[in-house]
Amino acid sequence: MKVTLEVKPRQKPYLPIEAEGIVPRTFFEGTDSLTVFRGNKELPLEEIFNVAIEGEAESVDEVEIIILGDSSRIKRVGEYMDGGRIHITGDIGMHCGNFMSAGEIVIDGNADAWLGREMRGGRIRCHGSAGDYCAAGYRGEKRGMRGGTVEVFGDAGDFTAETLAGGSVIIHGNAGDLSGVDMKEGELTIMGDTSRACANMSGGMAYVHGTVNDMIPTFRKIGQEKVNGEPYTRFSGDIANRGKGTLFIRNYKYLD
Amino acid sequence: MKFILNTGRTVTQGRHVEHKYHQGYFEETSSCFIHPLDLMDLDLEDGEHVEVVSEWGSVVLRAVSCEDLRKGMIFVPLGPFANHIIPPRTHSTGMPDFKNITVELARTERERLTQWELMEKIGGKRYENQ
Amino acid sequence: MTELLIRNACVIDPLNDICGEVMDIAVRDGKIVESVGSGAEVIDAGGSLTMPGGIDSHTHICGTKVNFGRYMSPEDMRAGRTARRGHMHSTSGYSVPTTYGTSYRYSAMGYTTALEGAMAPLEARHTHEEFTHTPLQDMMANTLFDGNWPIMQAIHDGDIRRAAAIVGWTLSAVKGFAIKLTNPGGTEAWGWGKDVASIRDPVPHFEVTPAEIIRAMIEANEMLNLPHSVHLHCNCLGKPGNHQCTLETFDLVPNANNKRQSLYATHVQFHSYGGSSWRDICSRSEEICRAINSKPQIVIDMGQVMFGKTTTMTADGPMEFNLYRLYHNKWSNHDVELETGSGIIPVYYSRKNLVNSIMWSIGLELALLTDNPWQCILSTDNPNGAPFVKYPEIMALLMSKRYRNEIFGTVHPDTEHNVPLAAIDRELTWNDIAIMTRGAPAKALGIEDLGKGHLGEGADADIAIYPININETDPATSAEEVIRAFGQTDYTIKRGRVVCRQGTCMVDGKNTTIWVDPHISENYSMDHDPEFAKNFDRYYTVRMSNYPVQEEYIRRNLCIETEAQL
Amino acid sequence: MKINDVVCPFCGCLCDDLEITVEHNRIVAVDNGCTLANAKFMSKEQLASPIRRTGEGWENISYDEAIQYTVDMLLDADRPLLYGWSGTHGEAQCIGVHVSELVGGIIDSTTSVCHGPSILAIQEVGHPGCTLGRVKNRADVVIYWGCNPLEAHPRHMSRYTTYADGYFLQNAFRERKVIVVDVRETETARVADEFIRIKEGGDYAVLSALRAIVRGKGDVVPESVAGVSRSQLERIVTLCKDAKFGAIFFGLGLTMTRGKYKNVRNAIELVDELSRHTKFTITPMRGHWNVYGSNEVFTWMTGYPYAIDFCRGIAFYNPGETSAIDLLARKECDACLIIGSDPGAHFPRGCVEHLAEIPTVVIDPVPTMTTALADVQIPVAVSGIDADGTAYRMDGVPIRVRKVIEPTLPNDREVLKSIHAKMKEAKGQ
Repeated sequence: MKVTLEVKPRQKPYLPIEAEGIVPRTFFEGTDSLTVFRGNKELPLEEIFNVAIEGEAESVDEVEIIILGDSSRIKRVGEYMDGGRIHITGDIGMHCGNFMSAGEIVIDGNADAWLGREMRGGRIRCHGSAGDYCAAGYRGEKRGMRGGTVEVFGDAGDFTAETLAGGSVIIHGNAGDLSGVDMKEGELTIMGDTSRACANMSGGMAYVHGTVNDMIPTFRKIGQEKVNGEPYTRFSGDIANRGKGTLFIRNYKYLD
Repeated sequence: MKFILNTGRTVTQGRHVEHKYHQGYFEETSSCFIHPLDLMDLDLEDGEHVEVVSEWGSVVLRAVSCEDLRKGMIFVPLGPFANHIIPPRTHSTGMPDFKNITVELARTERERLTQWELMEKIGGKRYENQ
Repeated sequence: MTELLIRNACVIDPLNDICGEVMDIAVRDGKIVESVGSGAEVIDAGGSLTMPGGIDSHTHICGTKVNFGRYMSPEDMRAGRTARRGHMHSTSGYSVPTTYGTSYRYSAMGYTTALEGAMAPLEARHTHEEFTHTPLQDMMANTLFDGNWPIMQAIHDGDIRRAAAIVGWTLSAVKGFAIKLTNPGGTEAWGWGKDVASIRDPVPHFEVTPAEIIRAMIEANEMLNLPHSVHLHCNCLGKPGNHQCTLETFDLVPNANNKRQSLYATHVQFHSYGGSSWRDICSRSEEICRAINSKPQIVIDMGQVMFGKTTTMTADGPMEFNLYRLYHNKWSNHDVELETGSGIIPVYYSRKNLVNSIMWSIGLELALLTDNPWQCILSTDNPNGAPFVKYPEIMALLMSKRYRNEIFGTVHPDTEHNVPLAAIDRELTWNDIAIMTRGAPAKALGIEDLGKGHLGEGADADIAIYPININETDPATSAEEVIRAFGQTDYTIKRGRVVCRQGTCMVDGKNTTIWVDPHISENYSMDHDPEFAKNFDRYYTVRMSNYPVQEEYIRRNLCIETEAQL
Repeated sequence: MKINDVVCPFCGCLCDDLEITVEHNRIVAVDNGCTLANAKFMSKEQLASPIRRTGEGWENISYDEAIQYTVDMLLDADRPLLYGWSGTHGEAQCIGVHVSELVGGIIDSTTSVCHGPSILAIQEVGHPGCTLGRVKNRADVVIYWGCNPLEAHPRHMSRYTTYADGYFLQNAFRERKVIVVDVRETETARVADEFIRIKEGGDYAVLSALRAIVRGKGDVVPESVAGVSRSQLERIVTLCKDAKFGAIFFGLGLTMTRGKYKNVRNAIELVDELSRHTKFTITPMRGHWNVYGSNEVFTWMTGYPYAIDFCRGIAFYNPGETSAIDLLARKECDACLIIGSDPGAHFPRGCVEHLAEIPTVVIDPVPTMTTALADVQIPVAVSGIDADGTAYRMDGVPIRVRKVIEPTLPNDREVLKSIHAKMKEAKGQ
């Protein structure tokens, strides 16, 4: 089954649309009355999107949703997704793939903040850049993302993989400040630069293939090790937090 | 020249917070406190005007010599002047960067706008029936 | 004049010795009356179980500490969210719901009166503000005196009358209901990061012992003629081996009042541990209950623990810090100058954990081994042992040995070696449950004469009608039925109005705050005591004139005026 | 007439020992207050009537018209923002929550540009705190971190810390060590026993280093951290560990700089660590007199302290998304009611530009910078001067602010009540 949702122009284009109903299961199970919210107004899906559904599906995994047009202010797409595929051809709004447990989301453009928040499984690939709190947790929760993979081909914002507790996060570009902050388990890989990586981490593993600026001063230097033949410094910490995380860093600078 | 901008409360700003159309409020919130050595480097006298430029815009302020500051840092009291150039970005925390912002400073002959002129520049309308 | 007639109610009203009689209840202008006219609104109870409105005599639902529990727990708020509908405001939260959430959920369970377990006098205004927004229950506030400087000073000087006078002044100033002691002396020691180790361990600097504080407050309580007794959270909460401290404390209690107990010991489950460490902790409920059974001057509440997520909050600051070091989750602490402390941490009670399983068992044992149900009130010390929404499950556990065994089979396998629960066959009756949730709390709090906790003529028409027929349901074999019925009334009636119907609240509601105002002679009035006033303005950060809670905070209130022997 | 023990409605200290002299229903003198209190009590510049912006300027309108405008504006909006609240009393804040819930809007207080980050931190790790009297009577070490009380909370040091004698410190100034941590050498820094000057943006690193040293792992810490030598950090840790009672007060120097709430979290975790050795507490220096009240009220009514989104009926909370700055900067709201605050002066230009574009109503006694951006302003009595109500001090102590003169204008709760009533009527309830 192929579901094509084309975003229509809106009178107030900046007002976000909350569309947690846009997940493959909704269309697999069939719906006549799917609604989305523009602020406090509940609207039929068709008021925001041109909707086209082709073909049938035997399982949720056979459903593909394609989002066309300006979806940069459409929030919560793919929330609780448990199978199938969502392909976003442009940018996507906040909270894409919240709590996702299976399936795949592909974003051709940029993703706004909280991409893959508290994700449990499945895979998100963002070909543009991701906003703050990519693959992170929620306010007050000790554990954030617990499984699955988030891969960002551009840059990621601040607090990337905050409270990461499982799964893997790969940022091909640079990550913002405090990436991997308070992480507990799981694996974070940053191909570019970041700052203050893995502050207060208690466990897990992180690789920074570029430079960490303003390196947190409370990581213990274990020594030089080769990663893919290149020299890296291995750290353990965060000592301030009785942490036992491991950090491999190509280059780093302290704020001294 | 590059500087680090911090904003914050001052007692004078606080005293005028209920009197925003007063000259005192204007004078305090359009002040740019700066280390005397930096003033010299900028070829400025105490009380002359500087243009402060951030990634978000620029504003003309009055330079005030102040030795509390480290060289390379300026301080502007909380108010519409500082906010004219503070980026509205919050890093998704809800709180903008009111402190620790990189700016460029240069001497200028231009006059300061008033706080009302700043508001009118963005579509506001001053209230004058005082 | 509004009239209501409830027909065919199967009434259990222990204070009036009514047990399962099918009868009509007449209500006029919010009170139970002999009969009403033919124009009265009629509710046909159809033989359903009908009881006085439930009374929770120890719960934490309003005030600084509770609100801090909410404030620090957005994750808790993600559960229990409902939208505004009809007369109901939106709600959030599971273990520390919003005030409306608390009020609606209690009301749905037939509860119409609640006592907030701990109010710091300095922050009393906050508690009263939240009372205003807990519209469907009448409220009272236990007022904390565990670390009160002028009182400790007076006790140290041997002047119990002065201590009583200060209590009286404070209760009346902050619109409090009763004397609460939380880890007496320990909260002051916590001001230096310390605790007291036993009831004989002197409080730093003040040189009084917890035992002296407890005895003096019991005496002061009677001097003031307060409706309720001293309400005590014993020292050494949650420590293995603390049953010794609890028994020693019980031994301090004289039989000082012929109308009610002299001491109300709260959440005794947390104070009934044997052993010397977390490795060998065990239940000492039998010894504790033996003491209770021989001391009619003591009433307790269970402090039952139920498995799952909750938030612990107490004025016992040092205890919460120890708990934090155990759990390593978040920890809040709030010391209140000259008065008391408090701490909050979220916890998860797991049935896979031996200690938690033992705690679960002890609470039930206390209720089952206390011979006289009037001496043991049902509680979880909400939300410390569990959120109050678990009460129906507790009732089922107490009423059905079969259900108890079923759950016992799911707890940590070593539990049975450490607790006597498996050997206890007692199953509580409908009447026992009514006593533990209505009659006993009303009597213990001393509010039965105000018309609370019973359905006699002149009583407040606070009534709960549960969708269950007790003649057709055997609770020993129908735990599910019991849980369902006690979980949601058909009708909850408050002051003669239906406030909640099958879980939906029908009115905005306006509650009453019950407080005490002991009349004290001029000689003992703190308002005219220069020493008291001087020290007040010197050591508090709020002026004495700004301390009392103003009339505005208790718009609808019921003041119990007492004549103090002072 | 002299009125004693008056409560000051300016900053989070809520000093309650002011003496106000009133003659002919005007305040003529303020004693015991700081310069900020004087300015507030002596202010005489309230608007006399509601005003509405016209093409050319402003016109006076009636309260009924102004309230009707507000009701229509809120009901027409898809995503209205109700912002401010710190400058009004708790009873008005309660009605504000009801209004937000009824209209399906977002309610946020000035917390989001004050100690919002502190709340986010507390939500992660909790908050070991106390009332200010606990500090006054006991603290022998006081640390001011990223705050400047002499300018922002002028009587804080004399009422609660440095100069305040307490039960266990009969000569506070001598017996108490005061440490100031800041990027500027402020007035406050100059009266401290020890001043730690850190590089901008270095707070987090310094806090981490202190935690490691407290844990006895100082060996990992580099010689210099954000401009502070390891030896100075070690000296501070020794001072703290030797304290009988230590109290940290922190300000916007932690919440507004990079890292935001994670700085505060780190400070709290430092206190947790120190609590294993001695008694330590930490307290945010809250700015607005009743900003903490807005958090308290919102929390018991909605479950969350600020930035609460009711658009979907249930309460949703996510500062960074549902907070006023983000909503305005991203143009995610389409109407705004502002009460008890002045975002026109205190928000970045990128936010107030949107305020100028959408319908905006201000409820405030005096003309402010926000007035210039509003369509309608409704003047009200000043809480603490001609209106009474509940406020929460920076440490959570609730105090009732007084009415010292008779009002000539309605107060906040009365105006909000009318708005709420009219709105219910319009919704057929």
